Amino acid sequence: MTHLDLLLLVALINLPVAWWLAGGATRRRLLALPYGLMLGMLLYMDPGATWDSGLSWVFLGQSLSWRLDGLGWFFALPTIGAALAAAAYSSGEWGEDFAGAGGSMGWLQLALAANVFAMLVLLAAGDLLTLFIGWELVSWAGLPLMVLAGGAAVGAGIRYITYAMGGGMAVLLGVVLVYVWTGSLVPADFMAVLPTLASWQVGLLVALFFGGFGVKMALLPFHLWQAPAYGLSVGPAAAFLGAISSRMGLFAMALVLVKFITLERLVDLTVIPGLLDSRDVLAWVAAFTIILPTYTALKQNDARLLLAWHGIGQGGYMVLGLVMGDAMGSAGGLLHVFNYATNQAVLLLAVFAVMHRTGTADLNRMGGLIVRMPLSFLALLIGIIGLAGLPPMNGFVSKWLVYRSLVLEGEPLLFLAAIIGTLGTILSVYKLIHNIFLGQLRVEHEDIREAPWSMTGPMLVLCAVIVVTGTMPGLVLGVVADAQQAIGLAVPDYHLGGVTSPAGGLDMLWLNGVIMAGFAVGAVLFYGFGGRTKRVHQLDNYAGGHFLTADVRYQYSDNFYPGLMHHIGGWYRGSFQWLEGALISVVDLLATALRGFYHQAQPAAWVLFTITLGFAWAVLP
Amino acid sequence: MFWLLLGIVILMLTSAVLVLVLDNLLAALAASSVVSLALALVFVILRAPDVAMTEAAVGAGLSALILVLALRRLGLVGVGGRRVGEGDDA
Amino acid sequence: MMAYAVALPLVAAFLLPVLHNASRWLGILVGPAALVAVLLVVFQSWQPAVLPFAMDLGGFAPPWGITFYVDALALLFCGAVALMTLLLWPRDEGDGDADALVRRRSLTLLLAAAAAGLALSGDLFNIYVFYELAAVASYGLAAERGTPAAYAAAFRYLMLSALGSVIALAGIAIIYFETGTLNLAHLSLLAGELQGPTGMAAFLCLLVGFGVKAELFPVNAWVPEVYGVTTRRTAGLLAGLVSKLAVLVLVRLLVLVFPQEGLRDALLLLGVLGLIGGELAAWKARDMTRMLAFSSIGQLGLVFVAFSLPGTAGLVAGIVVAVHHMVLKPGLFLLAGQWGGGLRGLAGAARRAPLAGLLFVLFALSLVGLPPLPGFWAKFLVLTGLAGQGGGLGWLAMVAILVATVLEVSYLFRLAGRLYSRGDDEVPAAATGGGTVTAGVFGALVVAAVVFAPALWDEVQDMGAGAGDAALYVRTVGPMVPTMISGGAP
Amino acid sequence: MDAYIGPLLFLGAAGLLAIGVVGMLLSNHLFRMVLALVIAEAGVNLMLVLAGYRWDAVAPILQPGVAAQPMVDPIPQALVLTAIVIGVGVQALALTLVIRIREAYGTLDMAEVRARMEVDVAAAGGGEATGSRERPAGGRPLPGPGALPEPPR
Amino acid sequence: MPRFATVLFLAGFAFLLFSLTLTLGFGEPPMRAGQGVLDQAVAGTGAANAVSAVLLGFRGLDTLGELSILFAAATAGGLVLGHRRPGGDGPPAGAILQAGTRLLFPLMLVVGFYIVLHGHLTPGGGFQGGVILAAAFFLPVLAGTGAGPDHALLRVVEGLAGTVFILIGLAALWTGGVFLEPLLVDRGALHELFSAGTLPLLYLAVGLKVGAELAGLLAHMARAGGGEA
Repeated sequence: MTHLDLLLLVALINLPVAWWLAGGATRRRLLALPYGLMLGMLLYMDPGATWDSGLSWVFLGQSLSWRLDGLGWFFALPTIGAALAAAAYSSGEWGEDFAGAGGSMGWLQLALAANVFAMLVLLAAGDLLTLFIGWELVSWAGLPLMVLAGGAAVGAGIRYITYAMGGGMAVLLGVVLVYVWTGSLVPADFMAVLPTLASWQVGLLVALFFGGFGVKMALLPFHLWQAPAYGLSVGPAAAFLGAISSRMGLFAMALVLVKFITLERLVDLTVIPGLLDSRDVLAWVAAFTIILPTYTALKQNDARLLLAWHGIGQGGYMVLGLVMGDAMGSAGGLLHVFNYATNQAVLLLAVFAVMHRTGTADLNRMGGLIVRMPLSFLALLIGIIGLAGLPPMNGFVSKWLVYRSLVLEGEPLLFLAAIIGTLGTILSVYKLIHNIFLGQLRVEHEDIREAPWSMTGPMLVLCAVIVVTGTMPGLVLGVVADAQQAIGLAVPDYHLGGVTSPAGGLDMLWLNGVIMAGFAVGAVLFYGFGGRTKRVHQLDNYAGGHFLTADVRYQYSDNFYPGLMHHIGGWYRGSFQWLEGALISVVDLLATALRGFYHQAQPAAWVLFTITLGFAWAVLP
Repeated sequence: MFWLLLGIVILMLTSAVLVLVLDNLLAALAASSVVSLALALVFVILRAPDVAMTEAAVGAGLSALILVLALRRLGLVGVGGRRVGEGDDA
Repeated sequence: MMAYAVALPLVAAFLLPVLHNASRWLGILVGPAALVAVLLVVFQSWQPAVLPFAMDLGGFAPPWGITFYVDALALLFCGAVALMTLLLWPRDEGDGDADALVRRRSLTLLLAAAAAGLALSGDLFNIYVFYELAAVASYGLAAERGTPAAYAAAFRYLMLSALGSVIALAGIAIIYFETGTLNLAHLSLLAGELQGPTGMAAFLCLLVGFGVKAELFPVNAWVPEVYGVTTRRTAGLLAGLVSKLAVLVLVRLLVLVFPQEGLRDALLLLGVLGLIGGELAAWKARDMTRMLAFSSIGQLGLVFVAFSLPGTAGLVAGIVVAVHHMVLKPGLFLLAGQWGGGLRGLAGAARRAPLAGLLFVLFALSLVGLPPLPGFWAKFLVLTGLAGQGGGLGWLAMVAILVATVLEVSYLFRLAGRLYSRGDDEVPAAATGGGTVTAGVFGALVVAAVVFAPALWDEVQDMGAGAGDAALYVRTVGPMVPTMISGGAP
Repeated sequence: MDAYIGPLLFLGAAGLLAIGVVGMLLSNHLFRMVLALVIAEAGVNLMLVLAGYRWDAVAPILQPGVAAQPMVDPIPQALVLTAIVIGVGVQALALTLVIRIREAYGTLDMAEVRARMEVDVAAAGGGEATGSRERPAGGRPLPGPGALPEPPR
Repeated sequence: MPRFATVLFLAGFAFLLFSLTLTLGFGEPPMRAGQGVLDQAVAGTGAANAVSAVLLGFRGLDTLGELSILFAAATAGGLVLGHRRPGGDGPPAGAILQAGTRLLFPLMLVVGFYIVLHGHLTPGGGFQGGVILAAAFFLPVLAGTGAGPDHALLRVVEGLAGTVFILIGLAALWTGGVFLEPLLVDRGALHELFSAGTLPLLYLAVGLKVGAELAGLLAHMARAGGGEA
């Protein structure tokens, strides 16, 4: 019974335990406990070491084994952390209300536990077969978490699983091809043979694995499923899914493309001679994944979907950083996994807290909640700063590393794309916080209270994590360095406050100090020298000299950013929706034709047709 | 021998075609009995008396009996062989 | 001893009407008792030390008499026949027609006997006879509901199948012309004489003929019609069991008598077409029964693809795929029988019957191939085999399997989503019970396959190796008289 | 002319088979389809018997007091006997079905029977009548843009 | 268009099948199994008729299967047509026909049994005789004189006859042989009625079963459905 076995065992036992705990109102308070235990066990294990599992057997001529290395450890941390936050969030009032409204807490917690278990199985994969097993488990475990909400979420979930299985089948084909071409699925064995494969073979493998894992990451053009699937789920589930679920794709990419196939091999695969190699293709897919979904998010009017669309865009930064492959870029890409997980978890938890109180996530039906839900506002504020990648939060560090890498590697166009994406992020998260918390309070929200501690607690803890890791990124960079080493990448020269490099480093301790000092000076100036504030009732305000009564609401959210939308509106033609629709129509057409085959007047004629063709084939040379 | 067989085969095939084209189902049925009988003759020539006997008894006899009974059930022929049903082939 | 596997269900079928008149309980018990006895015989014969062995029925040495060839594969299918028939034993539909029930049970027993015969027989014409017995019994069972549509579907099925049988018999005639023998082992020795176009044509005749019952594309148009009108138990029996035995016969022929590369390609092509065609049609199906029927066509396509792989790997993959489908499809049909009705009426059905809903999800997941479940290993074996074989057709087949899986997920979980949706509009007919319990047994089999996977894997590998060894077959059935092989009339 | 006996008989067998098949496939009349099936079976039976024929042989029955002679192959003859009886069984069963179809649908026209059957099967499945090109129940598996609720404005 | 395609394919099929058969050697069969059967027929089964020897000895299982198929067809036919009490059907027959029927019945019975029991010696056997037996029992129905064969009796006969066939086969198994092995082959001289061991017994079972089966089928066909479509 090794440490890894113990961890997996706890995760497995947690399935029935979570089900049982979810059953009673008092028991529910303990829901977070198993995840706390798992987190403790994980922290006890050194990320720099490789933790083998005692489980391993040979089946179908394949040896199945599990081991957790630095990379897996690094992804396991936000996985368990997000589950912990989600479980804690749902353990109090939220859970009671959910159960009271006819939702099944048992299924929710069971699905959450199953997700954590499946992800740990995936992260501890020791060979390609166990990788695929874990991959499929993760894919399927996500489904119940998505469809729990019922209604439209079911449609979204089925759409998700169709996409996911498409990706899974690509991965399966890749695994099978690796096995057939190299004779083994054990990394040590097939990595020795991979360099001898022909270019087309490696190219096919790269396409299959990148495409397959990319579906989970919702990379373009496979991104349509993700936002509704994550966004329409119930609160804690959405937070967990949004924070970490699709990052499993990045883990698998890091493992297979970076470690097994290696980036050098990717560079060798020329797509357009002299212009484009396969790594560039990957990078550009990532860049477009940053831009398009981010601007789609800008258009959303549902807070959940807005955040979920951002999740897709942020995944692009991770892939972009990873495929850059240098010490800073890959560190940035991986670090962004952790940072983004904290940001997204906070954001979704806050949004669902608001939704819990107001009953809506529609950005056009809220406003001015800052006075009613100040803690949620604070959490959301910290979250959006992190998501937008602005100092002093942790999102800035990882994005800075990616930008830096793009500049240093001489990719100005990609850099530009990343900047454009960040711009869109800033615009849309402002829309988010403005429409929910700023402006005029709506009459129906007059009596709103702050969310209970069971919900704000996890949010605030995560906020603390964001601030702390934003100020002292070295805490996480150490683990990132272990992950980088595990997949054979260079490690940046890091310290507690950031990184140092000849081309210019980053020290968040210093930067945040300056920012805080700036704020302090500003506050002193404002409050000390004539800062005049007058507190008025929220319904009593002016806009542009025009007095607004309660029935004429101060809302311009219906048509947010009209000028910008006017300029980029032409791009929202839904061409990917059209592509998906066209594909479905083709299948539909074929299926209709096939149904015609099974509805014919004289099916026996096919016996004749077949045997005649067969005779002709046999007799005629 | 060849000419005999030729005659039988021609008879057999003609009757078989008649089974398909005759409007009157009872006549078609009779034609199918002729096919069976001709086939039985071929079997005799091929030194298969057992088969010939069975083909005659089963093909021309029993099978025809079953078919007639079925026709009667279907109301396509009266007891006396008179057609009472509506049209046959569509 | 193995003759009991055929003889006991036959005796039971013959005596069932008589005994039913004599004593009600005797009439109820005789069928299951015979099947249980067959199971016992199979278990008793399952001794790796003596397998495989051959039996010369009537005491005449091959190739003069009829031979039963008993290897692990045949025993597996014999056992499966008895077990499946027991599980899917015709129930009293509550229409009070005791006579019809006795007849349905008789026919089911005859079907079981024929299926066992198909698994065991080593004689081409004897296989044809058992195939016809299975066919006639299934015509009757297809019409068992007694609805007008059932009669029409049964008649159309009969015509299609009878045409197939005629073609198959022509194939047997051609083979007899060429070789003068019907014994499979003897034919295996004479396989060289069947290498030419005549032999190919003969095999294609048999393929098309037996393919009707094996749901081979494109001679399977009866499937949605018949499964749509019979009881779900019969549908499960036909889809799960009888189709596999027809496949088994074709595989035996392929291994022993027709090792030509081209024929495997033909099988592969038809399998791929069936796979894609079935899944596409299922995607578009409007009610659960016919969705399962089309899905069954697709799965049989996969079985054909698997068996078209050369060597032991293909046999192993084929056996796994076939047995997997054999367990799943009846279970799914039972659930469909439980719920009945079109997709629209199924809203919320699983909420009212949680166990049935769970079983459906389990079966669906295994069918799709979620890793620890046996469906994944089956697909993995087929895919590795195809990838190893390569070739344009192989790649096509691989892509087809993967696309078909995505389609499968799409329609199965569309249905699952419907089952678990909050049903509001209409309440489907009350659950008839019984079906779920039996389906539960199939579900337990699936779970057991996961738990005992390594042991089963060893067994299946031996089974595939044994079944793929033509020389072993000939050696076991033999010794042939030398002149029989060099042949020639005096 | 003896050299042509073989081809002639093969022609007879293939002809019967072909005529039978054409009747099964092209006739729309259920009863005639059964008749055609009988003919097709007869053709194959003839083919089987041909497989055992020997020029120089007698029927495979030992006559008392007659010296042993070459005999024709008895196996195909036995097979044909079996096949004939099987054929009768199938034929009788087919006719019972025809009778019932006639009673139920009042017609023996295949096209009509099929149309009626499809409606019945669809009804038994709980679906609506087929033949139209409507969408499958439950909507498309992948919900299009319209299936997801538009975020409320 | 499909009709045209069908005709086209049919022409192709017929042509290909015919050209294929031309490559087969007509008149000179390899007789790889056939010769051995001829050589062993007498010693192995005691039957003078080699076809009967094959049917009941060498390929007894085929015959059993065939009986089962008939049984299946009759059962399925019964299932389809249902169990209905016969109503008065058809006009009553004239006196001459009735008298003829009474006269013919025993005659056909005798002929039928003769053919059944001499199957191992002369052409004919269980099937051909069975057909005649069926016709004999069915005659009253045709003539409209009576209710025809008793269904319950037919069921008993067909059930027991089939069972007897199998039991004779199993008897060999229990006496140390294999399933369906001919027994007591050496009793009686060739060409005599009481020869060939259990073979005539098997033929009797076959004949009874075929007769009962077919009579049942015919009766069903004649009666069920009530005549008024």
